[in-house]
Amino acid sequence: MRIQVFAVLKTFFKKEFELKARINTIAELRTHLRVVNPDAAAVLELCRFAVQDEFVTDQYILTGNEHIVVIPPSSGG
Amino acid sequence: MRIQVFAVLKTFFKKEFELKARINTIAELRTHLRVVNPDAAAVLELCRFAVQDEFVTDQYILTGNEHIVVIPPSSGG
Amino acid sequence: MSISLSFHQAAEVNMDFITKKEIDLVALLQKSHCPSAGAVVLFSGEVRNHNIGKSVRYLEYEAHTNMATKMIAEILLAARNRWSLSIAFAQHRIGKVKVTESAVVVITASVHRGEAYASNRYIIDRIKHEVPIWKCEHFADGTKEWGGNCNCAKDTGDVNKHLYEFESV
Amino acid sequence: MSISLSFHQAAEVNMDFITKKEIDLVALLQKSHCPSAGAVVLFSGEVRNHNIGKSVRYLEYEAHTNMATKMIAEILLAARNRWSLSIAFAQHRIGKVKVTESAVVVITASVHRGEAYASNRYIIDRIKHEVPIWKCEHFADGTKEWGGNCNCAKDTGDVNKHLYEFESV
Repeated sequence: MRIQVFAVLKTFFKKEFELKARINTIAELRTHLRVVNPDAAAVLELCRFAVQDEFVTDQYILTGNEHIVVIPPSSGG
Repeated sequence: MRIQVFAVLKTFFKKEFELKARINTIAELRTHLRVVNPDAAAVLELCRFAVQDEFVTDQYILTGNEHIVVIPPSSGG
Repeated sequence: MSISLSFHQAAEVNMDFITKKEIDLVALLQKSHCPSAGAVVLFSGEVRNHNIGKSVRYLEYEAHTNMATKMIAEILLAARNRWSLSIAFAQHRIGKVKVTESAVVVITASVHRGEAYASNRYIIDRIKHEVPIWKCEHFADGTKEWGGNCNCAKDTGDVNKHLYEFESV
Repeated sequence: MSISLSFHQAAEVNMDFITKKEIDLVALLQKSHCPSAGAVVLFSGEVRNHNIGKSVRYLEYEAHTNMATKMIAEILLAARNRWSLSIAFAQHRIGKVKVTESAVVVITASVHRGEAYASNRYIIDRIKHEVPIWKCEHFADGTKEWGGNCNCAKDTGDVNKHLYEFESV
Protein backbone atom coordinates (compact mmCIF):
# COMPACT_ATOMS: atom_id res chain seq x y z
CA MET A 1 0.00 0.00 0.00
CA ARG A 2 1.05 3.55 -0.74
CA ILE A 3 1.05 6.02 2.16
CA GLN A 4 0.92 9.79 1.71
CA VAL A 5 1.33 12.19 4.63
CA PHE A 6 0.82 15.91 5.01
CA ALA A 7 1.86 18.91 7.06
CA VAL A 8 3.46 18.12 10.43
CA LEU A 9 3.63 14.41 9.57
CA LYS A 10 6.36 15.21 7.03
CA THR A 11 8.56 15.91 10.06
CA PHE A 12 8.27 12.22 10.99
CA PHE A 13 7.75 10.39 7.69
CA LYS A 14 8.62 10.70 4.04
CA LYS A 15 5.95 12.63 2.12
CA GLU A 16 4.99 9.46 0.27
CA PHE A 17 6.17 5.89 0.74
CA GLU A 18 5.35 2.27 0.02
CA LEU A 19 4.46 -0.06 2.90
CA LYS A 20 4.99 -3.79 2.42
CA ALA A 21 4.05 -5.00 5.92
CA ARG A 22 0.89 -7.09 6.32
CA ILE A 23 -1.65 -4.58 7.65
CA ASN A 24 -5.33 -5.48 7.70
CA THR A 25 -7.15 -2.38 8.95
CA ILE A 26 -6.72 1.36 9.38
CA ALA A 27 -6.44 0.76 13.14
CA GLU A 28 -3.48 -1.55 12.52
CA LEU A 29 -1.93 1.02 10.17
CA ARG A 30 -2.22 3.73 12.85
CA THR A 31 -0.46 1.42 15.33
CA HIS A 32 2.18 0.43 12.79
CA LEU A 33 3.08 4.04 12.05
CA ARG A 34 3.30 4.79 15.78
CA VAL A 35 5.65 1.86 16.35
CA VAL A 36 7.82 2.92 13.39
CA ASN A 37 8.03 6.45 14.74
CA PRO A 38 7.04 6.86 18.42
CA ASP A 39 7.59 10.65 18.21
CA ALA A 40 4.54 10.83 15.93
CA ALA A 41 2.28 9.00 18.41
CA ALA A 42 0.43 12.06 19.73
CA VAL A 43 -0.44 13.51 16.34
CA LEU A 44 -1.29 10.08 14.85
CA GLU A 45 -3.99 9.69 17.52
CA LEU A 46 -5.69 12.79 16.09
CA CYS A 47 -5.28 11.91 12.41
CA ARG A 48 -8.03 10.96 10.00
CA PHE A 49 -7.34 8.46 7.22
CA ALA A 50 -8.61 8.48 3.65
CA VAL A 51 -8.56 5.71 1.06
CA GLN A 52 -8.89 6.76 -2.57
CA ASP A 53 -9.61 10.30 -1.28
CA GLU A 54 -12.58 9.23 0.87
CA PHE A 55 -12.49 9.28 4.67
CA VAL A 56 -12.56 5.84 6.27
CA THR A 57 -12.97 4.60 9.84
CA ASP A 58 -10.50 2.61 11.94
CA GLN A 59 -12.44 -0.57 11.06
CA TYR A 60 -11.88 -0.18 7.31
CA ILE A 61 -10.32 -3.32 5.84
CA LEU A 62 -7.22 -3.00 3.68
CA THR A 63 -6.25 -5.32 0.84
CA GLY A 64 -2.77 -3.91 0.38
CA ASN A 65 -3.28 -2.08 -2.92
CA GLU A 66 -4.73 1.14 -1.49
CA HIS A 67 -3.49 4.69 -1.72
CA ILE A 68 -3.88 5.89 1.86
CA VAL A 69 -3.72 9.50 2.98
CA VAL A 70 -2.95 10.37 6.59
CA ILE A 71 -4.63 13.66 7.53
CA PRO A 72 -3.54 15.59 10.63
CA PRO A 73 -6.03 17.94 12.35
CA SER A 74 -7.07 20.77 10.02
CA SER A 75 -5.55 24.17 10.59
CA GLY A 76 -6.74 26.14 7.59
CA GLY A 77 -8.21 29.61 7.73
CA MET B 1 -40.81 76.88 18.10
CA ARG B 2 -39.65 75.47 14.80
CA ILE B 3 -40.76 71.94 13.88
CA GLN B 4 -38.99 69.77 11.34
CA VAL B 5 -40.40 66.42 10.19
CA PHE B 6 -38.97 63.57 8.14
CA ALA B 7 -39.94 60.67 5.93
CA VAL B 8 -43.56 59.54 6.20
CA LEU B 9 -44.44 62.57 8.35
CA LYS B 10 -44.03 64.76 5.28
CA THR B 11 -47.24 63.14 4.03
CA PHE B 12 -49.06 64.78 6.95
CA PHE B 13 -47.11 67.96 7.69
CA LYS B 14 -44.97 70.53 5.95
CA LYS B 15 -41.29 69.56 6.03
CA GLU B 16 -40.57 72.47 8.36
CA PHE B 17 -42.93 74.90 10.05
CA GLU B 18 -43.26 77.42 12.86
CA LEU B 19 -45.58 76.65 15.76
CA LYS B 20 -46.95 79.60 17.76
CA ALA B 21 -49.27 77.66 20.12
CA ARG B 22 -48.38 77.55 23.84
CA ILE B 23 -46.86 74.09 24.24
CA ASN B 24 -44.97 73.26 27.43
CA THR B 25 -43.61 69.75 26.95
CA ILE B 26 -42.80 67.22 24.26
CA ALA B 27 -45.83 65.20 25.41
CA GLU B 28 -48.03 68.21 24.73
CA LEU B 29 -46.40 68.71 21.34
CA ARG B 30 -47.11 65.07 20.41
CA THR B 31 -50.77 65.57 21.37
CA HIS B 32 -50.97 68.89 19.54
CA LEU B 33 -49.65 67.39 16.31
CA ARG B 34 -52.13 64.51 16.60
CA VAL B 35 -55.03 66.91 17.06
CA VAL B 36 -53.90 69.02 14.10
CA ASN B 37 -53.68 65.93 11.91
CA PRO B 38 -55.49 62.84 13.26
CA ASP B 39 -54.30 60.75 10.30
CA ALA B 40 -50.78 60.99 11.74
CA ALA B 41 -51.82 59.67 15.17
CA ALA B 42 -50.48 56.13 14.75
CA VAL B 43 -47.03 57.12 13.52
CA LEU B 44 -46.74 60.01 16.04
CA GLU B 45 -47.11 57.47 18.86
CA LEU B 46 -43.94 55.77 17.60
CA CYS B 47 -41.94 58.95 16.96
CA ARG B 48 -38.93 60.14 18.92
CA PHE B 49 -38.31 63.85 19.39
CA ALA B 50 -35.02 65.73 19.36
CA VAL B 51 -34.27 69.27 20.53
CA GLN B 52 -31.13 70.88 19.12
CA ASP B 53 -30.31 67.46 17.58
CA GLU B 54 -30.37 65.61 20.92
CA PHE B 55 -33.08 63.09 21.79
CA VAL B 56 -35.43 64.22 24.57
CA THR B 57 -38.14 62.48 26.58
CA ASP B 58 -41.84 63.29 26.70
CA GLN B 59 -41.22 65.20 29.94
CA TYR B 60 -38.78 67.64 28.38
CA ILE B 61 -39.84 71.26 29.02
CA LEU B 62 -40.09 73.63 26.07
CA THR B 63 -39.56 77.39 26.24
CA GLY B 64 -40.83 78.10 22.74
CA ASN B 65 -37.53 78.90 21.03
CA GLU B 66 -36.46 75.35 20.25
CA HIS B 67 -35.76 73.68 16.96
CA ILE B 68 -37.59 70.37 17.33
CA VAL B 69 -37.16 67.36 15.10
CA VAL B 70 -39.84 64.69 14.90
CA ILE B 71 -38.27 61.32 14.11
CA PRO B 72 -40.38 58.41 12.84
CA PRO B 73 -39.21 54.83 13.45
CA SER B 74 -35.91 54.16 11.69
CA SER B 75 -35.97 52.13 8.50
CA GLY B 76 -32.43 52.42 7.25
CA GLY B 77 -30.35 49.53 5.97
CA MET C 1 -20.09 65.77 7.39
CA SER C 2 -16.85 63.99 8.11
CA ILE C 3 -15.33 62.65 11.29
CA SER C 4 -11.75 61.53 11.51
CA LEU C 5 -11.48 58.00 12.86
CA SER C 6 -7.88 56.97 13.10
CA PHE C 7 -8.84 53.30 13.40
CA HIS C 8 -9.81 53.05 9.76
CA GLN C 9 -7.43 53.99 6.99
CA ALA C 10 -10.48 54.96 4.95
CA ALA C 11 -10.22 58.15 7.00
CA GLU C 12 -8.19 59.55 4.14
CA VAL C 13 -10.49 58.26 1.41
CA ASN C 14 -14.10 58.92 2.19
CA MET C 15 -15.22 59.15 5.75
CA ASP C 16 -18.76 60.38 5.35
CA PHE C 17 -20.96 58.05 7.35
CA ILE C 18 -23.89 59.42 5.35
CA THR C 19 -23.26 59.89 1.65
CA LYS C 20 -25.19 60.90 -1.46
CA LYS C 21 -22.62 59.16 -3.66
CA GLU C 22 -22.51 55.51 -4.63
CA ILE C 23 -20.87 53.46 -1.87
CA ASP C 24 -17.43 52.40 -3.07
CA LEU C 25 -17.27 48.90 -1.57
CA VAL C 26 -14.06 48.09 -3.39
CA ALA C 27 -12.13 51.13 -2.16
CA LEU C 28 -13.36 50.54 1.39
CA LEU C 29 -12.44 46.84 1.31
CA GLN C 30 -9.01 47.59 -0.10
CA LYS C 31 -8.33 49.88 2.87
CA SER C 32 -9.47 47.30 5.42
CA HIS C 33 -6.39 45.14 5.84
CA CYS C 34 -4.46 45.58 9.02
CA PRO C 35 -1.27 43.74 10.16
CA SER C 36 -2.70 43.02 13.61
CA ALA C 37 -6.08 41.76 12.39
CA GLY C 38 -6.76 38.17 11.38
CA ALA C 39 -10.40 38.61 10.41
CA VAL C 40 -12.21 41.14 8.25
CA VAL C 41 -16.00 41.08 7.83
CA LEU C 42 -17.77 43.25 5.29
CA PHE C 43 -21.56 43.51 5.24
CA SER C 44 -23.33 45.18 2.35
CA GLY C 45 -27.07 45.84 2.57
CA GLU C 46 -28.30 45.99 -1.00
CA VAL C 47 -31.54 46.88 -2.73
CA ARG C 48 -33.62 43.83 -3.64
CA ASN C 49 -35.92 43.63 -6.64
CA HIS C 50 -38.81 42.53 -4.44
CA ASN C 51 -40.33 43.09 -1.00
CA ILE C 52 -43.43 41.61 0.65
CA GLY C 53 -44.45 40.19 -2.71
CA LYS C 54 -44.14 43.43 -4.67
CA SER C 55 -41.68 44.23 -7.41
CA VAL C 56 -39.32 47.07 -6.39
CA ARG C 57 -38.05 49.66 -8.89
CA TYR C 58 -35.71 51.52 -6.53
CA LEU C 59 -35.44 52.81 -2.98
CA GLU C 60 -35.04 56.34 -1.78
CA TYR C 61 -33.31 57.01 1.54
CA GLU C 62 -33.56 60.11 3.67
CA ALA C 63 -31.56 60.91 6.79
CA HIS C 64 -31.24 63.52 9.49
CA THR C 65 -27.61 63.76 8.42
CA ASN C 66 -26.25 65.61 11.42
CA MET C 67 -27.82 63.33 14.02
CA ALA C 68 -27.18 60.17 11.96
CA THR C 69 -23.50 61.00 11.58
CA LYS C 70 -23.04 61.58 15.29
CA MET C 71 -24.92 58.40 16.17
CA ILE C 72 -22.99 56.20 13.74
CA ALA C 73 -19.73 57.56 15.18
CA GLU C 74 -20.94 56.64 18.69
CA ILE C 75 -22.03 53.15 17.61
CA LEU C 76 -18.67 52.50 15.90
CA LEU C 77 -16.79 53.65 18.97
CA ALA C 78 -18.92 51.45 21.25
CA ALA C 79 -18.26 48.44 19.01
CA ARG C 80 -14.57 49.19 18.80
CA ASN C 81 -14.23 49.33 22.58
CA ARG C 82 -16.42 46.32 23.31
CA TRP C 83 -14.60 43.97 20.90
CA SER C 84 -11.15 45.65 20.72
CA LEU C 85 -11.52 46.07 16.98
CA SER C 86 -8.74 47.18 14.65
CA ILE C 87 -11.29 48.58 12.21
CA ALA C 88 -14.90 49.65 12.60
CA PHE C 89 -16.52 51.56 9.77
CA ALA C 90 -20.01 52.11 8.40
CA GLN C 91 -21.48 54.19 5.63
CA HIS C 92 -25.12 54.69 4.65
CA ARG C 93 -26.23 56.09 1.35
CA ILE C 94 -29.11 58.55 0.94
CA GLY C 95 -31.13 59.50 -2.14
CA LYS C 96 -32.14 57.10 -4.89
CA VAL C 97 -30.52 53.63 -4.70
CA LYS C 98 -31.10 51.12 -7.48
CA VAL C 99 -31.50 47.32 -7.32
CA THR C 100 -28.17 45.54 -6.52
CA GLU C 101 -26.58 48.80 -5.35
CA SER C 102 -25.37 49.02 -1.78
CA ALA C 103 -27.45 51.13 0.62
CA VAL C 104 -25.25 50.50 3.64
CA VAL C 105 -21.85 48.96 4.33
CA VAL C 106 -20.30 47.86 7.62
CA ILE C 107 -16.66 46.76 7.91
CA THR C 108 -15.06 45.30 11.04
CA ALA C 109 -11.63 43.79 11.63
CA SER C 110 -10.29 42.03 14.71
CA VAL C 111 -7.70 39.54 15.89
CA HIS C 112 -10.09 36.56 15.74
CA ARG C 113 -13.18 36.02 13.61
CA GLY C 114 -15.78 35.77 16.37
CA GLU C 115 -15.40 39.44 17.26
CA ALA C 116 -15.45 40.61 13.64
CA TYR C 117 -18.78 38.84 12.98
CA ALA C 118 -20.41 39.82 16.29
CA SER C 119 -19.44 43.48 16.13
CA ASN C 120 -20.48 43.75 12.49
CA ARG C 121 -23.93 42.45 13.36
CA TYR C 122 -24.12 44.78 16.37
CA ILE C 123 -23.30 47.83 14.25
CA ILE C 124 -25.82 47.13 11.48
CA ASP C 125 -28.57 46.23 13.96
CA ARG C 126 -28.10 49.44 15.92
CA ILE C 127 -27.98 51.51 12.72
CA LYS C 128 -31.22 49.96 11.51
CA HIS C 129 -33.07 50.43 14.78
CA GLU C 130 -31.75 53.69 16.15
CA VAL C 131 -30.23 55.96 13.55
CA PRO C 132 -32.58 58.51 11.92
CA ILE C 133 -32.50 57.12 8.38
CA TRP C 134 -35.63 56.21 6.45
CA LYS C 135 -36.42 54.23 3.36
CA CYS C 136 -39.13 54.87 0.79
CA GLU C 137 -39.88 51.95 -1.50
CA HIS C 138 -40.84 52.77 -5.06
CA PHE C 139 -42.67 49.82 -6.57
CA ALA C 140 -42.98 48.74 -10.20
CA ASP C 141 -46.70 49.51 -10.12
CA GLY C 142 -45.96 53.20 -9.53
CA THR C 143 -46.93 53.22 -5.84
CA LYS C 144 -44.52 54.15 -3.06
CA GLU C 145 -44.38 53.46 0.66
CA TRP C 146 -42.29 54.79 3.53
CA GLY C 147 -40.82 52.06 5.67
CA GLY C 148 -41.11 51.95 9.44
CA ASN C 149 -39.02 48.89 10.08
CA CYS C 150 -38.31 49.43 13.72
CA ASN C 151 -41.41 48.13 15.47
CA CYS C 152 -39.72 47.50 18.79
CA ALA C 153 -41.89 50.01 20.67
CA LYS C 154 -44.89 47.75 20.11
CA ASP C 155 -43.15 45.14 22.26
CA THR C 156 -41.09 47.29 24.60
CA GLY C 157 -43.63 50.08 25.10
CA ASP C 158 -40.83 52.63 24.71
CA VAL C 159 -39.65 54.23 21.47
CA ASN C 160 -36.12 54.27 22.89
CA LYS C 161 -35.99 50.57 23.81
CA HIS C 162 -35.09 48.18 21.02
CA LEU C 163 -34.94 44.44 20.52
CA TYR C 164 -31.72 43.65 18.69
CA GLU C 165 -31.07 40.59 16.56
CA PHE C 166 -27.44 40.58 17.69
CA GLU C 167 -28.59 39.81 21.21
CA SER C 168 -30.56 36.76 20.14
CA VAL C 169 -27.85 35.00 18.13
CA MET D 1 -9.38 21.97 -9.99
CA SER D 2 -12.50 23.92 -10.81
CA ILE D 3 -16.15 23.21 -10.16
CA SER D 4 -18.92 25.12 -11.86
CA LEU D 5 -21.31 26.62 -9.34
CA SER D 6 -24.09 28.44 -11.10
CA PHE D 7 -25.05 30.24 -7.90
CA HIS D 8 -22.01 32.49 -7.99
CA GLN D 9 -21.19 34.60 -11.01
CA ALA D 10 -17.53 34.20 -10.05
CA ALA D 11 -17.94 30.89 -11.85
CA GLU D 12 -16.64 32.65 -14.93
CA VAL D 13 -13.80 34.43 -13.15
CA ASN D 14 -11.91 32.14 -10.86
CA MET D 15 -13.65 29.20 -9.33
CA ASP D 16 -10.78 27.34 -7.78
CA PHE D 17 -11.69 26.67 -4.17
CA ILE D 18 -7.99 26.04 -3.54
CA THR D 19 -5.63 28.46 -5.23
CA LYS D 20 -1.90 29.17 -5.35
CA LYS D 21 -2.57 32.71 -6.55
CA GLU D 22 -3.33 35.76 -4.43
CA ILE D 23 -7.02 35.85 -3.52
CA ASP D 24 -8.68 38.61 -5.53
CA LEU D 25 -11.13 39.90 -2.91
CA VAL D 26 -12.11 42.86 -5.08
CA ALA D 27 -13.01 40.80 -8.16
CA LEU D 28 -14.97 38.35 -6.00
CA LEU D 29 -16.85 41.12 -4.19
CA GLN D 30 -17.69 42.87 -7.45
CA LYS D 31 -19.32 39.66 -8.69
CA SER D 32 -21.38 39.19 -5.54
CA HIS D 33 -24.36 41.45 -6.13
CA CYS D 34 -27.60 39.76 -6.96
CA PRO D 35 -31.02 41.38 -7.68
CA SER D 36 -32.85 39.02 -5.32
CA ALA D 37 -30.38 39.37 -2.41
CA GLY D 38 -30.59 42.11 0.19
CA ALA D 39 -27.52 41.12 2.19
CA VAL D 40 -23.97 40.24 1.21
CA VAL D 41 -21.39 39.15 3.80
CA LEU D 42 -17.71 38.79 2.94
CA PHE D 43 -15.28 37.24 5.41
CA SER D 44 -11.54 37.44 4.81
CA GLY D 45 -9.17 35.48 7.03
CA GLU D 46 -5.87 37.33 6.89
CA VAL D 47 -2.36 36.70 8.12
CA ARG D 48 -1.59 38.51 11.37
CA ASN D 49 1.84 39.81 12.35
CA HIS D 50 1.65 37.97 15.68
CA ASN D 51 0.39 34.75 17.24
CA ILE D 52 0.59 33.46 20.79
CA GLY D 53 3.03 36.23 21.63
CA LYS D 54 5.41 35.57 18.76
CA SER D 55 6.11 37.80 15.79
CA VAL D 56 5.02 36.15 12.52
CA ARG D 57 6.95 36.61 9.25
CA TYR D 58 4.57 34.71 6.97
CA LEU D 59 2.41 31.62 6.83
CA GLU D 60 2.63 28.68 4.52
CA TYR D 61 -0.48 26.66 3.71
CA GLU D 62 -0.65 23.15 2.37
CA ALA D 63 -3.76 21.27 1.23
CA HIS D 64 -4.86 17.93 -0.06
CA THR D 65 -6.23 19.82 -3.04
CA ASN D 66 -8.48 17.13 -4.45
CA MET D 67 -10.17 16.27 -1.16
CA ALA D 68 -10.31 19.91 -0.04
CA THR D 69 -11.98 21.00 -3.27
CA LYS D 70 -14.64 18.33 -3.05
CA MET D 71 -15.31 19.09 0.63
CA ILE D 72 -15.62 22.85 0.12
CA ALA D 73 -18.09 22.22 -2.71
CA GLU D 74 -20.14 20.03 -0.38
CA ILE D 75 -20.04 22.58 2.44
CA LEU D 76 -21.15 25.40 0.10
CA LEU D 77 -24.01 23.29 -1.21
CA ALA D 78 -25.12 22.39 2.32
CA ALA D 79 -25.08 26.08 3.30
CA ARG D 80 -26.89 27.12 0.18
CA ASN D 81 -29.69 24.62 0.79
CA ARG D 82 -30.00 25.25 4.52
CA TRP D 83 -30.29 29.06 4.20
CA SER D 84 -31.66 29.39 0.63
CA LEU D 85 -28.66 31.48 -0.34
CA SER D 86 -28.31 33.37 -3.62
CA ILE D 87 -24.53 33.16 -3.38
CA ALA D 88 -22.19 30.85 -1.48
CA PHE D 89 -18.52 30.91 -2.33
CA ALA D 90 -15.22 30.17 -0.61
CA GLN D 91 -11.62 30.13 -1.67
CA HIS D 92 -8.53 29.11 0.31
CA ARG D 93 -5.02 30.01 -0.70
CA ILE D 94 -2.05 27.63 -0.42
CA GLY D 95 1.68 28.33 -0.43
CA LYS D 96 3.32 31.34 1.19
CA VAL D 97 0.93 34.05 2.41
CA LYS D 98 2.29 37.32 3.77
CA VAL D 99 0.99 39.51 6.62
CA THR D 100 -2.28 41.36 5.69
CA GLU D 101 -2.84 39.05 2.71
CA SER D 102 -5.98 36.96 2.61
CA ALA D 103 -5.60 33.23 3.26
CA VAL D 104 -9.31 32.44 2.93
CA VAL D 105 -12.43 34.24 1.75
CA VAL D 106 -16.09 33.31 2.22
CA ILE D 107 -18.93 35.19 0.50
CA THR D 108 -22.62 34.63 1.13
CA ALA D 109 -25.70 36.50 -0.09
CA SER D 110 -29.33 36.07 0.93
CA VAL D 111 -32.67 37.85 1.06
CA HIS D 112 -32.22 38.98 4.70
CA ARG D 113 -29.03 39.60 6.65
CA GLY D 114 -29.46 36.95 9.36
CA GLU D 115 -28.97 34.13 6.87
CA ALA D 116 -25.96 35.77 5.20
CA TYR D 117 -24.11 36.11 8.55
CA ALA D 118 -25.09 32.67 9.88
CA SER D 119 -24.21 30.78 6.71
CA ASN D 120 -20.92 32.65 6.34
CA ARG D 121 -19.91 31.60 9.85
CA TYR D 122 -21.03 28.03 9.19
CA ILE D 123 -18.90 27.79 6.04
CA ILE D 124 -15.70 29.16 7.57
CA ASP D 125 -16.09 27.05 10.72
CA ARG D 126 -16.55 23.86 8.75
CA ILE D 127 -13.61 24.71 6.47
CA LYS D 128 -11.36 25.31 9.47
CA HIS D 129 -12.35 22.13 11.30
CA GLU D 130 -12.89 19.60 8.54
CA VAL D 131 -11.14 20.44 5.31
CA PRO D 132 -7.61 19.02 4.85
CA ILE D 133 -5.73 22.32 4.81
CA TRP D 134 -2.78 23.04 7.11
CA LYS D 135 -0.90 26.10 8.19
CA CYS D 136 2.81 26.37 9.02
CA GLU D 137 3.75 29.53 10.90
CA HIS D 138 7.14 31.03 10.12
CA PHE D 139 8.22 33.27 12.99
CA ALA D 140 10.53 36.27 12.98
CA ASP D 141 13.05 34.33 15.11
CA GLY D 142 13.54 31.82 12.27
CA THR D 143 11.57 29.00 13.88
CA LYS D 144 8.51 27.43 12.29
CA GLU D 145 5.55 25.47 13.60
CA TRP D 146 2.77 23.44 12.00
CA GLY D 147 -0.66 24.31 13.32
CA GLY D 148 -3.14 21.76 14.56
CA ASN D 149 -6.02 24.06 15.29
CA CYS D 150 -8.80 21.55 15.37
CA ASN D 151 -8.63 20.08 18.86
CA CYS D 152 -12.20 18.88 18.93
CA ALA D 153 -11.24 15.21 19.26
CA LYS D 154 -9.89 15.95 22.73
CA ASP D 155 -13.44 16.83 23.79
CA THR D 156 -15.51 14.63 21.50
CA GLY D 157 -13.27 11.56 21.57
CA ASP D 158 -13.73 11.22 17.79
CA VAL D 159 -11.57 12.80 15.08
CA ASN D 160 -14.70 13.09 12.93
CA LYS D 161 -16.83 14.90 15.55
CA HIS D 162 -16.32 18.65 15.77
CA LEU D 163 -17.48 21.46 18.04
CA TYR D 164 -18.45 24.37 15.85
CA GLU D 165 -18.52 28.01 16.89
CA PHE D 166 -21.54 28.61 14.63
CA GLU D 167 -23.56 26.31 16.86
CA SER D 168 -22.75 28.25 20.01
CA VAL D 169 -23.68 31.74 18.77
